[in-house]
Amino acid sequence: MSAFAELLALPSRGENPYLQEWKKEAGRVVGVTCTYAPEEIIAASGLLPYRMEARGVTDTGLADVYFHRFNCTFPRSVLQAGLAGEYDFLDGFCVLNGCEQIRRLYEVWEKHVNTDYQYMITIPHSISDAGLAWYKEEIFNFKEDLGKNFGIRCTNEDLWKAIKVYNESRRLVQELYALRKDDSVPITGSDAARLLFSAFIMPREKYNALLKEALEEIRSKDGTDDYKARILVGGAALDDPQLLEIIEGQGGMVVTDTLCFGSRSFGSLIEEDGDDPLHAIAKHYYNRNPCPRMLGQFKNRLGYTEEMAQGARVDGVILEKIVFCDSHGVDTTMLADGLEEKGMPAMVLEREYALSDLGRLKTRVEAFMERIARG
Amino acid sequence: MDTSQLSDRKDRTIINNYMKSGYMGLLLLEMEGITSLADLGGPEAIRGFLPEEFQDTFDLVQLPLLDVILKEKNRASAKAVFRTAMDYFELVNRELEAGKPHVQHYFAIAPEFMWAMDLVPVAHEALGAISSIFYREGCEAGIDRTLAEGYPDHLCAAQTGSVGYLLDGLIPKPDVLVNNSAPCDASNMMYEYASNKFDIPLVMIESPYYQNERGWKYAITEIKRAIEELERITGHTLDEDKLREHVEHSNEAISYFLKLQELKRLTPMPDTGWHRPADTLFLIQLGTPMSAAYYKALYEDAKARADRQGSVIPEGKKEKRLAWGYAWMAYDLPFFDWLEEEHGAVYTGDVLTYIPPHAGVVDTTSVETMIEGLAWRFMQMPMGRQTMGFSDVWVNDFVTIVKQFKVDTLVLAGHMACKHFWALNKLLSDKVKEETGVPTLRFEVDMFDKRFTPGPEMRRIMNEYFASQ
Amino acid sequence: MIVAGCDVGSLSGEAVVLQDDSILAYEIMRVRPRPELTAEEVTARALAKAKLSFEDLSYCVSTGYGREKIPFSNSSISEISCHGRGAHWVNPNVRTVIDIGGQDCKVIRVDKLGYMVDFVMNDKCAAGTGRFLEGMAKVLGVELEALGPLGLAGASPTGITKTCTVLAQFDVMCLLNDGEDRADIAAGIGRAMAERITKMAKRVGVQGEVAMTGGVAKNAAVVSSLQDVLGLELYQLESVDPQIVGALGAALFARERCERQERRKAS
Amino acid sequence: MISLGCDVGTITAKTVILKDGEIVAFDITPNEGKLSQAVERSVQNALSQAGIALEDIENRGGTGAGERYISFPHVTKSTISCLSKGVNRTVTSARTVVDIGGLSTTCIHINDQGKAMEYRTNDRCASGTGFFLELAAQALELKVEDFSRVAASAQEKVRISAQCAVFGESEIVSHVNDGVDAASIVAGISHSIGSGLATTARRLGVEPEIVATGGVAKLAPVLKALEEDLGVEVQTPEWDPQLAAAIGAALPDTEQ
Repeated sequence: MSAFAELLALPSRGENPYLQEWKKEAGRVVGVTCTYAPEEIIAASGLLPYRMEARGVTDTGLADVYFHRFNCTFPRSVLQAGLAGEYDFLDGFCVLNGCEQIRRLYEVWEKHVNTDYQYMITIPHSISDAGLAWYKEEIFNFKEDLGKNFGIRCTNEDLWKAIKVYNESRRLVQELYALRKDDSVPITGSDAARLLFSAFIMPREKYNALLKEALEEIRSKDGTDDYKARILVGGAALDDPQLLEIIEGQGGMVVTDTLCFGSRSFGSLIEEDGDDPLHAIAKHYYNRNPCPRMLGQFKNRLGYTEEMAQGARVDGVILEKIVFCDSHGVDTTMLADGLEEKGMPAMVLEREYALSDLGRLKTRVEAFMERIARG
Repeated sequence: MDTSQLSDRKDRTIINNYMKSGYMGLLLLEMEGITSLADLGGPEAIRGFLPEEFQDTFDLVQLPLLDVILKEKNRASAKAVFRTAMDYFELVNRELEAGKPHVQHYFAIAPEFMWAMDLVPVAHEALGAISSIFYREGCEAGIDRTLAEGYPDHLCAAQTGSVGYLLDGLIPKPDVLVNNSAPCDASNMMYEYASNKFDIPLVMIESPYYQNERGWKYAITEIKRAIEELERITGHTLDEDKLREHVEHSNEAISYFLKLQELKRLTPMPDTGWHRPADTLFLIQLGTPMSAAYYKALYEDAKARADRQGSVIPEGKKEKRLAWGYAWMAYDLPFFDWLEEEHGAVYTGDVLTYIPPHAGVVDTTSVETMIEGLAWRFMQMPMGRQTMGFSDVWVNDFVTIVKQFKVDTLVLAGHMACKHFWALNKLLSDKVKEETGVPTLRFEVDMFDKRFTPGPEMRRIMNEYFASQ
Repeated sequence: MIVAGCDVGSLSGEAVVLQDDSILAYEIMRVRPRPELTAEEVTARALAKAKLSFEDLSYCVSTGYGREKIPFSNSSISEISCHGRGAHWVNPNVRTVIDIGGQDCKVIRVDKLGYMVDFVMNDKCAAGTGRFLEGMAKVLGVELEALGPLGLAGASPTGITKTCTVLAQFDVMCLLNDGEDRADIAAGIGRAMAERITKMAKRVGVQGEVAMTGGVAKNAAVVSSLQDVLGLELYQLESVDPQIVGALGAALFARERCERQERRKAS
Repeated sequence: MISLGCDVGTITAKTVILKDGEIVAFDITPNEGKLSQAVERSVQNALSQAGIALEDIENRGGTGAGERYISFPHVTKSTISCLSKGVNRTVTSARTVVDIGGLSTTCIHINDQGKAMEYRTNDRCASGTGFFLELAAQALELKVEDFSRVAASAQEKVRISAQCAVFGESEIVSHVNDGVDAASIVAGISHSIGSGLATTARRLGVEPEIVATGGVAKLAPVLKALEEDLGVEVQTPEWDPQLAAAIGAALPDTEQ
């Protein structure tokens, strides 16, 4: 099977061969909930960071005992996977206060899933020197605590090495995005999303090697310009490529995104030299193109969306949000208004973490396509 | 009240309403020997008795609320509530008319330092929420206005109401917004929206995430940072003597608040239940003389009742002690009086009117000590305190309330918008069950929007509960 | 050139047969268990009315809930575009279209040519849709059609507090039993609908003339309270049954696409 | 001693007549038109079955969302107490009662005396309630009673994901349109309701024995889904589970 095909089809959690291999070699795994988690520190400590996702989880019955129907279905689905034992492979669980609902996984998880080791990293909601100092102290404490708990030592050299590895995949993914800028697009948005998804659930060196190969294969493909409109997708964490398939099934071509586990995770690099790798890491995550949970940053988010939209010459923007997500619930509407003001068609699309009621989703997307790509 | 003081500016509409409602309430309370609207021949007659300029106010106000405040047992607390509404918003209006920079801030931020900078701080949420307490239609117009802009219905009405008023120009547009990063995304995002929509600078005071030394230090730096930013934006500077003056007001207020809290341990319950939502909302006036007066009046009313072994429920009824674990309903204060009258069920406490004794008194020796004290108190303010960190703080507050106030039933009327609560509600009730054996009754409400769980529905739920006991 | 538009919704199916710029015939029927059956039958009936058969159709566009399952349609278009296009054909000054279907409630903004430029659609729950009215009519023991006139007679609309389509039905049962005037209840139902729709309408921004389409547009109580709450006159589609506007829009798209095909052939 | 209990629910009115604690007559009448008339009909049916006049019954209890439409003198009782007592009467070992009513789902912890200790209800949304079943049945052109039979032949079960009962209905319609066989759909519906019920029970905590009541408890596939999900046996009373509250209402010692 080609590297491309392998990355597209890489199963998550228990079924994941790289995870199985890692565990077989007595490797230990630490789950992370959010893109503000400094994966480099976990990797530099010889542990495998695994992004908490709930692909394929459709029923949340076990989780709904603790999380109410007024809670977002993303944490509910992750909790469901945990309660169903699908995260028993974790040796550690690092929660961030990315949003309050994910953050609240900490307590329920501790009591009812109990992974051996849990840690909470907090990051301020606004950007300031004091905030950066706080976040840096947080990740320093995390590094120390990881060391204490897993009996490992993580040196600056280890950190610089990990930074280089993670920067490598950032560069490769940036190439992938560059390939989608031309009229003739060699890879669909849903496949691109699958490639990126795999980055967070396997050892990064191995991922980089596979992605390099995959890029070659993608370059060798002759792309297609047989689509009605070029689309940017933004909004809440999107793990289910089916939503992108619906868009592309209606004649859209998703050529870029502003998603946290998409372009925002790979758009900017960490400084690779200096005397303080932790500072470099802290600065990178804290100042990166912000999630709506960062206040006073709307203009940057709008600017970033416009920049990505222009860069990929899109005809329309679809901002998807999960029901009961307050951050994206407000931000998507603000962004849509901001984009429309500047003449960029934008639609807010509400969905559950596990897509349901596809007919209604399709009608919305189809109508939006009819709007931006007449005839 | 001299109505000529009322500003005729449209953006004072809500503030004027509150002043007038406060005054109108006092007028009614000063009428001798009436204990209900019926005593004066019913609403229409009473409307007639009122000076003309208050008749439109009368039409806004919930009539059942007026019947409740006229009851003998509620008069003293009612006077406190309505006088405060009048005096506080009169103060705010006066300061605004004087042209001082206006700050709208998240309600559980110690506002003393803003007064000490000669700014006019008002809790943004209160501007909507108080409508929900007083008026038949609550702050629903504001809520609907915000939703019509395309914002989700699962946001918190504490903000959507006020933001709607802002959109309609019914409250003054602030020169600065000051927000506390706790408690929640819903409130944070509405500050982000208002700040962008109206191009108002947003100053953040980050909540620390841990109730410890490190957290405290961080809170101190954050308040200092907020002061610097406010100085930069408004050109006003912090005056030590003014700060001391305002901190002394809030010290007095908090000490009465805590003394009142102690009285709530007593059986029979000496404090009436109907005013509790106001007790939380009126924390917004910390630092003003009104807040001290308010909690003093409540304390003295409860103390007097306690001294004579008095009770707030009818003769012969057995006292059932309820704790409102998460929240009260602002839109139906008469509901809490109904519980006392109908079921002998008294209001012991809830996390929103609970302040741990160690929130305590701020040392006024120097600016430094005052800011340290305010930072500590800021960390102990309701809602922020429970949501900023790990759930143990919240859980322990629940258990403390249930134990200290000898609670029979913990009622979790969960606020629809509070994702924190809904993620923790089972952990909370399980822990309380485990530590105290006290059962939980849980249902869904919107604290500020009666349309979500209307009054009759709440009464049905409580009737059903008590009937099953 | 003869074309047809076929709209299969969750409650009813409609077909419109169009010749050049005039409606030859149309038909409305309650849905059959399968959309293709509904489409087949309703279109056949409409054609029969016009003394035509499927062979006479140069092009057919299907729309609505079952649009992709219609074997005889040449292509499908979302009901959102179709309602906009159809309403605009009836009155070219229309810029805003409010369409209330069985489970959907949409507010659509169209440009001066009738193409949809923006829209909102109800999420999460079915409050304020055709189903809501259906259930209520059932409880009130009147035909859906009779609900409107009944509501108009209501002097003081009853407050319907529960938003849930289903839960509200029991409340209405109780109101009935408590001797509440049926007209007032019907008026209250109209009011409740109007308030939900208004929130959505404000979101897309009401512009130009506003037309209401779909079966609910026939409910006079909803229309009148909607005019109250929105504070404007709704354009009444007298010349065309509001329920066929979706199918009409589809027929107009059919004409457009057919013409384009022929132009392609020609060149 | 003869006693009568009447439970006026959101979809049906139920009447039970007990003689020395044994059911001698019962009736279930759907609410159509005026509630008070449905109640009237139900009570009359039960009385004529038992061949007894209302005047001759000293103990009369009423309960349910529509209790106030019982016209004759009676004692008003809480639905929670009635369900608890009604179940305790026949299954004394019952500690958890799960009930699906027309528009609500309820879970109650009861003690050996049949006293309700604590309970949870979901009564703000009709998803997973009896009413949803009615809508589903309509969409499938079946009767709710047929569900057990139909589901028996199911090869698979489709996913019913919609939160809202009405969207649930449209989801079902689209499955029908996609040519999915009724059996798999009914199995899917039963599963979603059964596991929803299990979640409600877990919120309170599951203490055996567990007894299911309400119309839905008549549906074997729903009970099966519930049992599979909870991993414990779920009992049903030997009498019609829909009568639980009415029986409780008829029992003189039920809390008022």
